[in-house]
Amino acid sequence: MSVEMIIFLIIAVATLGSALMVVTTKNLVHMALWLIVVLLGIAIFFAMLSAGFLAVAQVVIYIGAIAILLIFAIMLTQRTTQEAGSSFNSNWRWGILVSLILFAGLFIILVNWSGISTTPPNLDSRASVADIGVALVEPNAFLLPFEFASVLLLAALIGAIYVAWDRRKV
Amino acid sequence: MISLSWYLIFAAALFCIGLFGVLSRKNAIAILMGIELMLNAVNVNLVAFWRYVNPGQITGQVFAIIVFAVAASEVAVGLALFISIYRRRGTIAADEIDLMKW
Amino acid sequence: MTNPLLSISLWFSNLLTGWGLPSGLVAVILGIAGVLITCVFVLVLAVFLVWVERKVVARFQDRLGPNRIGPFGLIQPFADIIKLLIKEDITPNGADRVVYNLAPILALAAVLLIWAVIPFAPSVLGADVNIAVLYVVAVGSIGTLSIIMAGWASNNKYALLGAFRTVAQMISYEVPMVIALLIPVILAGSMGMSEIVNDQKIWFVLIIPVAAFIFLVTSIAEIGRSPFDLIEAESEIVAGFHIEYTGMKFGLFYAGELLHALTIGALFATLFLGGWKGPGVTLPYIGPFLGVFYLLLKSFLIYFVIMWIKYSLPRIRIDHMLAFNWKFLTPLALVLLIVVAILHKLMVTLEFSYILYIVIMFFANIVTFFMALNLVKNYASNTRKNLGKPPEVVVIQTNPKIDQPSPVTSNS
Amino acid sequence: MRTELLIWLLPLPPLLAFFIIILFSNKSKWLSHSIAVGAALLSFLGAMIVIYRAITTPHLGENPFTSNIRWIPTGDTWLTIGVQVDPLTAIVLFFVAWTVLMIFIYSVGYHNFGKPKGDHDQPGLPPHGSTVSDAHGHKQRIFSIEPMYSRFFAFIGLFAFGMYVLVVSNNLLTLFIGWEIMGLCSYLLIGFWFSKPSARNAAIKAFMTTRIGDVFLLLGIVYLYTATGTLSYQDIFRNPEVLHNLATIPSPIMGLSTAALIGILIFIGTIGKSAQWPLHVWLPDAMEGPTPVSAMIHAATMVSAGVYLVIRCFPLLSAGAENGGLTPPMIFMAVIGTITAIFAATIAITQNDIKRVLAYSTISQLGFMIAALGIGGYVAALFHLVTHAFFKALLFLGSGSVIHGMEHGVYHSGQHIDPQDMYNMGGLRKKMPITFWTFTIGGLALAGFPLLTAGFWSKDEIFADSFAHAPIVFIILAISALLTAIYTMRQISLTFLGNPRTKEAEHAHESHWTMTYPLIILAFFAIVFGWLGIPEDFPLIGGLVPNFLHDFVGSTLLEHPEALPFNPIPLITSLLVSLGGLLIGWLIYRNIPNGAVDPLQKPLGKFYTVLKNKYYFDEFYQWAIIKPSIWFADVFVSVWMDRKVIDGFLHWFAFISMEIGRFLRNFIDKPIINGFGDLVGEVTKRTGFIIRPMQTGKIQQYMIMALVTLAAFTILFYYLLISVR
Repeated sequence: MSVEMIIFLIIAVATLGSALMVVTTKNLVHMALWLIVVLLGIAIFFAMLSAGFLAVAQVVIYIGAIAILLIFAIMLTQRTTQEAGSSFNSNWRWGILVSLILFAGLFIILVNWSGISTTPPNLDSRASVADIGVALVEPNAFLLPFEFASVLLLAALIGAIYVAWDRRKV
Repeated sequence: MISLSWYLIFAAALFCIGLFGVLSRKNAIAILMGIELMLNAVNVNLVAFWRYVNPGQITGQVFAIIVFAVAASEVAVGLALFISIYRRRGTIAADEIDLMKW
Repeated sequence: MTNPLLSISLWFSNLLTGWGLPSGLVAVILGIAGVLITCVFVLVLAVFLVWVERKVVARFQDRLGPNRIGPFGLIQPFADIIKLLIKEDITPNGADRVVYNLAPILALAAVLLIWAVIPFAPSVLGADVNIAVLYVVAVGSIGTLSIIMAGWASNNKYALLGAFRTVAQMISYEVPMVIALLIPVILAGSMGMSEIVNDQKIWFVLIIPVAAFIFLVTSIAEIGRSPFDLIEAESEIVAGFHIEYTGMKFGLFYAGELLHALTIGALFATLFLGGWKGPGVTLPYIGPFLGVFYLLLKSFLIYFVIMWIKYSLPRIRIDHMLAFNWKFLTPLALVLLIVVAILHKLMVTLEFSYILYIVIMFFANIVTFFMALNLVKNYASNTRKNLGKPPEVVVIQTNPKIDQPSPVTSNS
Repeated sequence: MRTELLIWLLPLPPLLAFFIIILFSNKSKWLSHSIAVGAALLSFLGAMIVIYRAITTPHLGENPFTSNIRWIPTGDTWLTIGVQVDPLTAIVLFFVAWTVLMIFIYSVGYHNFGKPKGDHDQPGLPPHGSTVSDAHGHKQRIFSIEPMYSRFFAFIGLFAFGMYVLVVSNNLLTLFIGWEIMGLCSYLLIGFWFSKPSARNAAIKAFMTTRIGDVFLLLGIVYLYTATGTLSYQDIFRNPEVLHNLATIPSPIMGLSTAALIGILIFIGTIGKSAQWPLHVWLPDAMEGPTPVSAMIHAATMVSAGVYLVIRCFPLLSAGAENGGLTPPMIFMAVIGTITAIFAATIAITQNDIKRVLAYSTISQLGFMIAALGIGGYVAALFHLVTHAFFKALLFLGSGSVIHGMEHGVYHSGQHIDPQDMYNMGGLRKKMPITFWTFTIGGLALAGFPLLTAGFWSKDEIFADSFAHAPIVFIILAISALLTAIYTMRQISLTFLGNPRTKEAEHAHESHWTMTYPLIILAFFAIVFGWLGIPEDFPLIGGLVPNFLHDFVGSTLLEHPEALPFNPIPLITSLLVSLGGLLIGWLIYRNIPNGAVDPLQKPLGKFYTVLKNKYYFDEFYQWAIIKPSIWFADVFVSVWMDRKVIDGFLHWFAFISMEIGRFLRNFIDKPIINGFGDLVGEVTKRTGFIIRPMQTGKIQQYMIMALVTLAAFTILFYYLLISVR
């Protein structure tokens, strides 16, 4: 078990644990914070997969923006912080069953899958960030998805504002 | 060395946890967080495949970036919706938002 | 070995391997050691900063500042720290205990994380990551997170409101800061700090002054100091998000804030003032130390400027601040980014000489800045001109034959 | 203009006249009659030009003017129709053109053009005169114009078109078309005064009897077409091997060769058309029509069309005859011809009506021609056909002008007597001199007054041929010739000689010039035309004029008919017969007082009444054919067939379908189909009701349901795949 594996396991367990916490805690803010921990875990995973730019992007985008947005939303909609009853709806058992089945299915498939034990080929020079930049804007590579993403973001931006705009006191 | 399956299994686990969250949480924002978890699991998968299967091309990474964009816009719009529902209905418990029932 | 630090670390690692530890473990320990050293170095600086802060503020306010304890009051910071340590550590009831205690730690951690990237000397730096600039921005966002946690956890309406206002300010100022950071990246061609520093044959501040100005302004706002310091605007919301924090937790926040100011200075130095560049840096033995000295010198210079701005400018209202950001800074940054990018691309492909390149770039910056100023001046004069007049009411001329009384236009 | 094109154009003017009058100009009487007469004149001139060219071209027989066009595509070949002028057509065309023109002109006068409208004339009835008051106010009844004046000219125009088409055509099909058009026109013209019931019945009778003949003719034509594959004269009548194999191939009816059977069938057509013995009943009744019609149709053109057809088909009829022998159709023709001749002559003697006498004389003269052709007298038959056409048209038009005169008298006297009855006439020679002289010329020609009249020469030819080939025929024909002479003299003396028996006869008045000039022209031809056919070796005047007709017409046949050696006996008999008959006629009927009984009645006694009633043929047909067919139609067909069988079947059929319908409705439609429909409706409603609660509105439940099913399916497929592999 090399150092790397140990680190991997530690972080994996940490992230999964916090993911479980995300799903089970009653208090929403704690949920958000646990989510942030999961996101950090995943950023570390990206770093381990030597996708540096993605790791940092993950931090900036998820933790920097989305997590904070979530927290904002939680605070805005928390008139009755401690709602009565459990934080799970009536058919949570079905939820467990389905997710377990899904996980079991995926696990089986992954275990039987031939390409399971591929070792990571060595990575070439550090210029991956520039490649991403070039790939995003090169016409025959990913210009179109990039443009679509920008349009999508714009639409989401305007849509969110419009939907959440409080009509009463314009 | 860490093999690809580890990452995939981790991502699968994360995905299922997210799924459970989505399926069984009462609060809408909790559902949204569940979805975030699932999206991140997908991202991990993508980057893992990129790293292990085909590091030469950066399609995996670009795809992950696109998933970032989608996730971000999804959260933004979702939360906007929840806020406006909250303003009108006074609650964002998924069960109570069931106007579409027969 | 030209670099003493390297030789020390080599000696140390051989020592450890000698003890039979596996090489991986050795690398880890070395890493941790490196981290500890930088943190200690930076925290010491922080303490020194407290002293500097109080002396300079005094000088600005035409008074002496602490000079009782130790020569020129040097021991004063330690006195403060000891005071904070002794103070009772109160946790408000109903506060979210975990989040409450975690917030200050995160605040300080965010600031320390930035130092991992700042290059002290040609080869001496925390982690030569090729996406350092973006890393800085990411870490900035963690700072925001800590503030929210603090605000929320202290179960205090004022804290929560303060947290919201600071978060709003920090997030909105993050946008122009990122764009301003991109400009030196374009010039240097890479996001790695070391490339940026090496590329600065002429300090970037001379080539792209406006970018430097924008970065300075936004980072001051990011810290929450000087004109933008409504975080602990006593007159409005008592002490902002860290109302309920007492004792060392408050100390952490306070130290975090001071250190953040210095970090901004260091960043500014590395990005725009050529970092550790200075005469004699390449000398074999004393080179690295000279590098560190130059870096500190420049960062303290910027720190002085920040304090200078802090204690001379009055506070800005929250909506003016946001308006200033979204309506002036962000568009200016974007325009500048585009101009610089186009010019850079043009001049590089057409192989202009370096001097000509600098002159044109400088001149372009100045022109864009003054045009922006001009625009703002016109806008301001317009608003001032018809500030007094009531709004224009639109007249709807109904059918004259049906002789209803048509509404008379309100203005004369 | 090329002759062929001109021939094509001959029938056209009368047709155009017919359409123009019918469609446009039937309002103005003057315009319609001028169009009709003009059209007749045009055709007449065209015909004369064609005839002149035909006569002047040598060997017309071998290569007549012919022009064909392709009409009906029969598989890959075409049925061609066309026009042809050979010597036979030329001669027939000659007399047709003349008689048609004369009749057109005559009918202008006959229908009292220029006279005022009748007081109370309605269309469909002959005009009854109109009262006019002259300068000093006293009333006078004069002729009134025919109300349906322009209609008459339209019909005779169509009739002329039919005749020209028949004459000019070069194949049996267009001949048949012309034949049918004339049949139609005879029906229209006989029944011209359609309000008179007798005219209506006569028209129907004429049409039906000719129709019977036409059916057989059509059968013959069709049989000929199937046998030879073509209908044109050139291919059949002038091509020996076609005639030969027609003659040799036996026909379904044993004993007769194909040619013989076709010949007989075609001849039956002629019997119908030319009113030969069994089918002659329609011609006397056809006198109901106006006189120009009787003249045109029943003297000159229509009846002669039948004879022309038989003459045209003579090569077919005589196919297979061993030089001089008689083939079965020829024998059949001879027999029918002679019977008709003697039979009609006997009836003619007892008739009182001036037009009926002429009608029966036409029948007998046609009998002469058929008999002549029957015994092989090809040229004689044609010769008599042409001469008879002229003097019979003359006689009819003369009788028309006599009747016209008598009507004048009737208007004058005011009483109603029959203007057509000879016993009311008498002594008209002083009142109507032109009519008298022309009528007597015609009569003498009919009787065959020697040397002078055309009738003599043609009858002499027939006597010569019949004497040479079949003496028995010769004897009967002689007797009928004697009778002919007697009744013509009777007619002349009753109408013209002696003194007027009635007041109307005294006031008779000569007819208008439009009626008398045609009489004069026809009289001229009745005399002159005879001189064209004088046989060479006739004593004294034989060589003077070349026997043009014999040479010219003879050339149409393949083998030229040889000229008979002169034989005195037929000549003498013809002289005796004609002069004797005339003398007897004159002696008997010299001066018959008014109201006298026919002198022949007493000597003939009962036989006289038989002759008077036309051998009771009409009654016989009425009893034998018409009554049973009516009975058959009324009783059998309508009662049994129609009501019982067909209606029965239909009722039964309706009943059955009603039952089936009811069964289907009650046992299949209602229970099953409707039931099924309702079932489907019900099932969907119920399932809908069951499934509805599934839609809880809670989104997470939807997701779970979806994922559960997904999981189930994936597992299922996974194990299926495994089991399959």
